[in-house]
Amino acid sequence: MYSEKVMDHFTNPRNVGEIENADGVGQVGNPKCGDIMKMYLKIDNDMITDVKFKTFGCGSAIATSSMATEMIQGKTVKEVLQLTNKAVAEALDGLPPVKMHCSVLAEQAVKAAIYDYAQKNNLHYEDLDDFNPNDDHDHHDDIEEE
Amino acid sequence: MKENVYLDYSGTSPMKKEILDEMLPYFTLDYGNPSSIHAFGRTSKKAVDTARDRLAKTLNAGANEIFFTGGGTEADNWAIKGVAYALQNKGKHIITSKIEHHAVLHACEYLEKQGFQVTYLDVDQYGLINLEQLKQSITSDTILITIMYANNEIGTVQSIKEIGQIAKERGVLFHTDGVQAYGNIPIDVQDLGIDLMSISAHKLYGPKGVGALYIRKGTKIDPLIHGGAQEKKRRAGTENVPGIVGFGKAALLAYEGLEEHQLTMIRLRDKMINGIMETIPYVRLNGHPSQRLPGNVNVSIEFIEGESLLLSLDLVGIAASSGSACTSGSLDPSHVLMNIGLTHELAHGSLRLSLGDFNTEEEIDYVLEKLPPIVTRLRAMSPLYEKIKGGIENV
Amino acid sequence: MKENVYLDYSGTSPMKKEILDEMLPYFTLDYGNPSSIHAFGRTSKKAVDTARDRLAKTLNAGANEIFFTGGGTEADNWAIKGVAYALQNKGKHIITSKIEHHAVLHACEYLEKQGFQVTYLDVDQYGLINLEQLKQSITSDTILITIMYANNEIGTVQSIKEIGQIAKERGVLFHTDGVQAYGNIPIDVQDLGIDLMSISAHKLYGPKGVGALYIRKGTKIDPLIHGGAQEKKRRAGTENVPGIVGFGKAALLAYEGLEEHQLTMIRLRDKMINGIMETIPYVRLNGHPSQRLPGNVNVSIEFIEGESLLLSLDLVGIAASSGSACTSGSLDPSHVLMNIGLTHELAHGSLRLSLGDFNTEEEIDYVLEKLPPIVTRLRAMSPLYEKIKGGIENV
Ligand SMILES: Cc1ncc(COP(=O)(O)O)c(C=O)c1O
Ligand SMILES: Cc1ncc(COP(=O)(O)O)c(C=O)c1O
Ligand code: FES
Ligand code: FES
Repeated sequence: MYSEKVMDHFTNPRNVGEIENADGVGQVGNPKCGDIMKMYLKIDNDMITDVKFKTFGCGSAIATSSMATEMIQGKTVKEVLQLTNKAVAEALDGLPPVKMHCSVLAEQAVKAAIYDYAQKNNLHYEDLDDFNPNDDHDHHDDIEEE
Repeated sequence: MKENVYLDYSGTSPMKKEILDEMLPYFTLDYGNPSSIHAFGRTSKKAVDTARDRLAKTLNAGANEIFFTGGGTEADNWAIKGVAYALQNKGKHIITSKIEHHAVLHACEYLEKQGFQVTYLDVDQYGLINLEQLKQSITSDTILITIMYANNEIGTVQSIKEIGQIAKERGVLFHTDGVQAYGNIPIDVQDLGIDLMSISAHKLYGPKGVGALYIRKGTKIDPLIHGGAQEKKRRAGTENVPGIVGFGKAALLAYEGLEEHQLTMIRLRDKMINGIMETIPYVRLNGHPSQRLPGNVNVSIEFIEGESLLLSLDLVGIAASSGSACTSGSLDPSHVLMNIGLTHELAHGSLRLSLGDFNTEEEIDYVLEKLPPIVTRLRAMSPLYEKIKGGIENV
Repeated sequence: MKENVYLDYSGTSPMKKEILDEMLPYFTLDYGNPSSIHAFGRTSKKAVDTARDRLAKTLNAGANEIFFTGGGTEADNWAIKGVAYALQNKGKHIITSKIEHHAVLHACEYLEKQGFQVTYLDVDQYGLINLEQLKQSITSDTILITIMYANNEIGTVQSIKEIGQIAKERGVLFHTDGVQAYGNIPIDVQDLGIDLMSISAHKLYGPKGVGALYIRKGTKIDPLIHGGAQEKKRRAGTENVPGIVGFGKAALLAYEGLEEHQLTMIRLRDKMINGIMETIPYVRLNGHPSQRLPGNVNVSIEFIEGESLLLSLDLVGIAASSGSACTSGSLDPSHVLMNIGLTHELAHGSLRLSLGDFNTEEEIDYVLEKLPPIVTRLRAMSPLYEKIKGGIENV
């Protein structure tokens, strides 16, 4: 069902935990399956210097959170905002079609954490103009039929 | 080394060797079509008849009241749609419960689209229907009550005899989905007032793809599958002879050994339940404490999610199941768990360990050793647990 | 000593050992439910997927267009009722032929009771439908054409490609009952324009109780059996994993060896037909002389009755079949034989010898040795023969 990479990130998730006095914290819930992901960011000079997550969700949700934290570590906020759920899924050698929506959680959690950071520091990122952390992140298109 | 502890007997069971052995000749040697009049055909016909007799005996039914199908799902569909269409001129109302298997629920929903009315009875926190609500739901238009015997997820066993009595008093047919009950509980269709009952071989160490519908003599029912004259023209299609032979043997073994089976299951089940309750905090038992299937354990482990739990158990060789949305393909958590009043999160964190004849004390011990650290690890990752404990405990 | 010459392959076939061997592990070792996410479940799922791929390849179809069922009869019922209910708002007219298998005919008759209209096309003396009549029967209300690929009694193979073309031109779905054709004829659903096709494993040395429906991508069809999410939510019920595995292997073997199979069948078949024609007077061949199944022999032996003939053959170890009423459970002789224009008496005297991969030249010789004296003996008893011959010949 899951690729070896998914199972690896599920059994040995990277960056689990929380950051005290994080610069940005984002929590999103998946309205489709009721799962929850929380992302903590330490941001220095517009750069992600530390990241931790907590996830209540399936194997795919845990693996995508873990992979997402690895992918954003050391990147600039602008770069991180380009991260898509598809890129995370690809980095995991793919997800079963019914599990693509789980990867949306990871993308949204990262964005929510940066949104929080921007709010606290009065910053503006164009890539977040359409982002509402309280949206139900319902990405119908991400579930491939058949 | 990876253990292999199978705890998903309610999902399906391994076949017992004696059962397979009884089937084997019918694949390559006695392969005739029971409808053929030559010797090959007669041998097959006899084998099917023997199986039919065996099933009938276990239910206190007549052999002419047993009809073989391609599984429990087909039997459920047949019972419900077959009675609905046969009696549509008498009435178009059906009563069922909210915690039925999807085979029943989706058949009912389909009938709603075709102009039938369906009442879905509530259940209490244990999964039991309310007999008063049942009585009040019956109208002059009601043609069928279909309430499952024992629930596949939480193991709750309904008060079947009382339901049978109500149905009889009001002149309404009573079908029960007995797929989980059959082989685990003594069932007397006369005593219980059951008019139709679905059963399936692969839940009692028989083969997959074979089921049966008990139909009380004189019951009006349309076929679901039309065609040849098999099964007294009620269910067409070349008989799955080896499968039916296996089902017959499975029925025989299950009811010969029923008492011992029940005692062993209850002992192992209670050991598992008590062990989990004692070693893991924030756990609740789902289903009825006593009116439940002998081999059913269903617990909600708070703050963690079922699929992660199953994957983790799988990695240490334990095969289990869950009512979490994440395992279901559908994205909604189990309708059974939601209808007994669990929150989304509790339904997500449910774990079903269903026991069977090959399980041992040692296997229960193994689970009780492996489960707690897995729960601790997953809770450490959970943002929900964090809130409760106010921090991460070291793992 | 009694020989065992099985000549009822169209009724059902013995399983080949390689096929059974491939199934065996899935009974007692790899017994998981394909819907389960643990290792047992994944192993089963993979096995089912492999079988699906194998079937798809033989038909030039996509794996996502193959749906497993509990047999050919279920597949026929599903195709016809499923399309009828899904498209009932578009139209309520179905076209079929008078010589379909009962699985198709009785499904159609049932739909007539539910308010659908069905046209039953005539066939000519060989069992072929008239393509002009088909065209003229299509109205704006027509939603489905269901014409069998090859007839199970007389072996006649319809002009499927032409039917597919007509259906396509007129925007009507085309289902074909391919139960007898599959495994005996090359079938390319793309080339032939088939939208739905029923097949069954036990006709090609696979297990009984497993079939499949090919459904062209995008085709609207309601489920016949509702319930769990199996088969992409189109056909519910725990998959018959060993059966499906066996079907996959059977498909693979049949199409790997198709050319040789056909050549051998045709050689044996023609030897049988010619042998009978040469040694027994008053015999006619039923079905099309060339457009027929490679293994099908169907003759009417005048002045005798099928059941007596079958019983006599059975006593010398030959297993055959007949379209006689006396063998059918109903009291009417074969609707197929009546519809190609046979008299009651000729239909009664029909003998089907259907050949398969285990038959040998010697077995054909054995039949050709045993059949004539049996026919002579039965004719000697027949008042019909008496009239013709003006007396009884000594046997
Ligand atoms: C209560 C109940 N009903 C019906 C079914 C369906 O039976 P089958 O798997 O034979 O289709 C099952 C098992 O899957 C079940 O547990
Ligand atoms: C042409 C035809 N259609 C349908 C069927 C039914 O298939 P099954 O026996 O798998 O139900 C048969 C064989 O019995 C057949 O010959
Ligand atoms: S997060 Fe629930 S299905 Fe993946
Ligand atoms: S004479 Fe007996 S059934 Fe035909």
